[in-house]
Amino acid sequence: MSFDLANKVRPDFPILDRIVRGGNALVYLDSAATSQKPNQVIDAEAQYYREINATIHRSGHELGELASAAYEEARQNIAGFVGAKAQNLIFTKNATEGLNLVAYAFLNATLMHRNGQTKYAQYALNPGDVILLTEMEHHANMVPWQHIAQLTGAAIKYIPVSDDGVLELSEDLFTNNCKIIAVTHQSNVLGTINDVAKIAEYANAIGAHLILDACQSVPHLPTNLENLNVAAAAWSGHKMLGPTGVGCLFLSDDLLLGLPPFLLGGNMIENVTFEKSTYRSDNGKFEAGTMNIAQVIGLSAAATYLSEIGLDRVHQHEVGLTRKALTALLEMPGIRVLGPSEMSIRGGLISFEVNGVHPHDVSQYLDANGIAIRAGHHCAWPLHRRLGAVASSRASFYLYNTEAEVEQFLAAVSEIRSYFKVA
Amino acid sequence: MSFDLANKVRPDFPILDRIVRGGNALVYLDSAATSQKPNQVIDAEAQYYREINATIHRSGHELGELASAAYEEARQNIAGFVGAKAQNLIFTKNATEGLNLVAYAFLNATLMHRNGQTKYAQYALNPGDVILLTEMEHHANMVPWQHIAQLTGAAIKYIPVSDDGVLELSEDLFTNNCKIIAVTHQSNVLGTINDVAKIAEYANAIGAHLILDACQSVPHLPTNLENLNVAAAAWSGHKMLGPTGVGCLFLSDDLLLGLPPFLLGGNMIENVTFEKSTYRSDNGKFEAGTMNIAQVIGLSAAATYLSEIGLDRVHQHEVGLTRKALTALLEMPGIRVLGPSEMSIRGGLISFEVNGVHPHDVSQYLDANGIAIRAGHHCAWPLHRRLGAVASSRASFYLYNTEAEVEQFLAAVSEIRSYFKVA
Amino acid sequence: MNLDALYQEIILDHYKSPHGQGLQPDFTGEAFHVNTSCGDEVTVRVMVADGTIKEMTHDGVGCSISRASASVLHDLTDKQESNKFYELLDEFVELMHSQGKTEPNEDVLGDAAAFAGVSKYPARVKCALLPWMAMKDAMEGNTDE
Amino acid sequence: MNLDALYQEIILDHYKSPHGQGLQPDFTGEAFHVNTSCGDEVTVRVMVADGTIKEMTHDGVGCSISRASASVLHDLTDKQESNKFYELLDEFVELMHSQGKTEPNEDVLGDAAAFAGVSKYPARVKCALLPWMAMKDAMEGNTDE
Ligand SMILES: Cc1ncc(COP(=O)(O)O)c(C=O)c1O
Ligand SMILES: Cc1ncc(COP(=O)(O)O)c(C=O)c1O
Repeated sequence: MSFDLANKVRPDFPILDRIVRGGNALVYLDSAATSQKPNQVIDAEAQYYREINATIHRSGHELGELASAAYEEARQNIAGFVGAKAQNLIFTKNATEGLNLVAYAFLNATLMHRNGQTKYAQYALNPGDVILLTEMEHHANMVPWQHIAQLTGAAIKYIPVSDDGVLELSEDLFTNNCKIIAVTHQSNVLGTINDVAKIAEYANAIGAHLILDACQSVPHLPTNLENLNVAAAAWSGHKMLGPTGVGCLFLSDDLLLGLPPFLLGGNMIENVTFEKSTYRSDNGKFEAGTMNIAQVIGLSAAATYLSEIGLDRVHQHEVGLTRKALTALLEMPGIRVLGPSEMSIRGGLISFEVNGVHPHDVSQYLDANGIAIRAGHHCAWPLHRRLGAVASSRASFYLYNTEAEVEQFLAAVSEIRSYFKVA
Repeated sequence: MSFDLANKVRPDFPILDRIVRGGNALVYLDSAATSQKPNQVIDAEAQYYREINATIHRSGHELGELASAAYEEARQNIAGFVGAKAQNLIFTKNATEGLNLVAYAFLNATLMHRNGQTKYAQYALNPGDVILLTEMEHHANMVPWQHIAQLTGAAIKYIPVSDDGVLELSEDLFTNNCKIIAVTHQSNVLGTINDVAKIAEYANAIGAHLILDACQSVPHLPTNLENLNVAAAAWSGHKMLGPTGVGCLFLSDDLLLGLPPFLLGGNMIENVTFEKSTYRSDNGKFEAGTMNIAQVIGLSAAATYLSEIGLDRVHQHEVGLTRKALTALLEMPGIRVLGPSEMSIRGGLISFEVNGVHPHDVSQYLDANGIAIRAGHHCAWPLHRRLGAVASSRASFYLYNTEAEVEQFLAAVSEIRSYFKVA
Repeated sequence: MNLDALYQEIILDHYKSPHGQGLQPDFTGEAFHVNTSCGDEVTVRVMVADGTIKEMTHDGVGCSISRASASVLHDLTDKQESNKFYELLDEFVELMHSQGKTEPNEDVLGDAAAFAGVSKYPARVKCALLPWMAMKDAMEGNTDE
Repeated sequence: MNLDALYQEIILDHYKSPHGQGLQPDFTGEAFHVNTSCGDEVTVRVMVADGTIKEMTHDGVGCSISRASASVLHDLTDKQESNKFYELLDEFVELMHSQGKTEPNEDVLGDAAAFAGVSKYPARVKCALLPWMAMKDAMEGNTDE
């Protein structure tokens, strides 16, 4: 196993040279929360502001034309990155907005249908309908559905998670009254990569809309959304080397054309009178107001950066690091690893408990050694309860992490219990 | 009248040195659409990515602490800039999201109230209730209200605009069934600065929630939101020298504490179980998911930049330029200026029609001279119909514009009718 | 001025004195199109019979490019075979997407060749195409073929 | 290691063997607090009579800082006058917001002085304050004064 990739890319990431607490060199193992940014991305944004900044789609001057073209080229590029058509890609501020957009568009469809707009019948939710989630969802893919279930009278059901962190899929769960199925591609706590192809098969058999939370997959795994056969997929730019403040939402033609809009205002309209408004029918329907233009352009630079390396190589690199860490943690006394012990169904992150030491104390101890991990419930509180964990500590890896960093991490973890006098 | 300010600040704005179409130096007169960015703002964002990028509020490592502190300091700073408390300030992606947030929170309150949650009674909209807008609203402050009116059964009414572009305010319009009043502080088409103090007085007398669209005021006029006595105010960062992808929403304590949330997901929750979730009660209730951290920090740099100059000086500078342009346009044959001819109730923008020449042709002609203005209905289509204008051309000014630029603009406008052979 | 490549004399002449403007009451197909990014509007009516466009008329509001385009389109298609419209449409759409890199085929396009300069201005391409797209829909709405 | 300033022996000892843990059934005031950013939870019960805290007990889950803080708080307030709690609270809150710049007053704060190092870690200040804020609410919920 060779870990050349990290050494090759590290010079592009200025923050990785930083000295942090206690004079230690930064070991950044929190990329599942947010990734660091290469110069290529930082510079793309700055260059946009220095050279072509203007509003898009509506200005009749040269800067406006350049900015519009750059924005739409970014859309093309990012769509290509995930195997989708540009016309099916919508920009949001983060994955959370994308998932809310879908949920609220279904709520709007329901309310407009109840108001007599029969064209939305297909998307209306009613008592007796089911929204099927999994027990491993992030709050972003759980709370919006709970909200619209409460307001429409639909019920929420869950695909259970086994003790070792795998979905207990069974066709029985996919009953005909399931209207929406919302599932994460890769768990941000367990690392489990779910069998989306299988879920899509079950979903399609009953005509349910499959909504994918792709936050932890698009940045780390080669992803082809058209092949995955999902109705929608949401992810965030900041987890894939891109800027903060930008997310992506893929909508299949069905939802893109069929759902009513969510945010309302400039750009998304077709006609506005004092009495009523009509809306565009293309992806612009879901992009209201002045968009996050610089961030979209920065994200496109991130997609190009990742494409040039190749997502398969990124994934391989992460698998190598994760396998090393996982093997060591599974053997370390007083450590409980959450999620599967099988690397073949896992991505590049590991959540664990240190017996007798609270996760915040774990992360504080590592921080004192310059190692940045995350402690808490990682926005998946119900999953932690399900697994009988108060919270957990999570180390997550990306293309810029080195084998030496994993070793430093493991050495520090092995000291924790004695520092806190529980071993 | 001295125009020193522009010469002093121009070196901070790299794009202003740009050569555009036909080898002309850029004359940027489209700041009402989006402003240009000083190096201070561009660098603040880049520095954030290079030095402290991390997720906020939830990471137990040093970068997370630094990023959280920088984000909350930015909130303090921006709140101070508009005379508000940090706890009343919420970050959004743009003003459009902020206005939608308020509208959807009222919709949620209505639906939750109808579902038996009596604590939302105060915010529920019902048939017979009125949402009062003005005829000069931007689509962003009109279409969301039309939407929730349609779904709740409330009615929309309008404060009329006179032929010379002034609100025809009369206390009769403020009937007791008005629940929400949504008004722009300064029209982005007419330039009219509305008498918000008077409107707030009428609104408070009937206990209606006054929502202010502050997009064209906060960047250009000294603004103290607490003194203005509004229930909410929304504006965008990109129009006040800040990055794209960030907006602000001020919510009074009443709405902040009383309204249910809008976007749902990480950070805004108090507790989540598989069955139901409860929400935070502070401003975090309205900030779901990973925020636009770098953009908030960039916006704070913009607020600092503007504060150091002083908004009164910025406003004076704009008034000087606008008066010069207005005086000349009012005397130019074949030109119709929209909005008041009185500078005392006007901000730094002028929309106009050139007799016989469509606004797109006007802006194209100016663009060929390097002058960037905007043509269209400026997201205020109903207002244009009201004024009998198909669309209009708009020149808008900011602190970096010079008297010489206004002269170039006027010279070019005076040639248009003969170029298109209508004079 | 570089602008003259966009606003050719022919275009400005059509703008000033448009041909075929004013909708005729008899028609076999009609379509209304609007450019949402700027609000330009056009309605096109066609009367088609025996594979021939007996009459093409239009009305609308918009910039010189979109109005002149409708006028030129009238000249090119009024009293012509339906097929000719589709041939011209392909040729014109291609020209509009050429970003100024294609020489227009003046023999086929006639006055429409004057729009070649528009293709360098991405924001204006939609203006030039607006009446063409409306006419395409009007032709398809026609049930008389 | 710099960490020792945060995790003083006293804190780790209280964490390992907390005092006052386990809620007593009789109480005049109770409050449950949770730190939403990390999920730490604490319940504090107080039995107040005649201006005296007859009994203070607590329970919860959380990190060493929040658990030790509850234990220290028990030692400082159990069987003490109610006023003493409020004096200590002011002193402790001030210390926590000092960003490591204030020397703790050991005579007043006792074992709570060991938390001085926490004030340099903004993310942990909330942990240390959690039981104090819960106790404040528990005291106010008390109707027996
Ligand atoms: C008066 C007014 N309101 C609302 C908006 C919408 O702002 P944004 O597009 O940044 O959301 C604008 C600017 O476009 C505006 O000028
Ligand atoms: C699986 C998963 N879903 C959703 C989210 C929410 O993403 P964001 O906070 O960028 O909206 C995250 C990250 O926080 C995640 O890991």
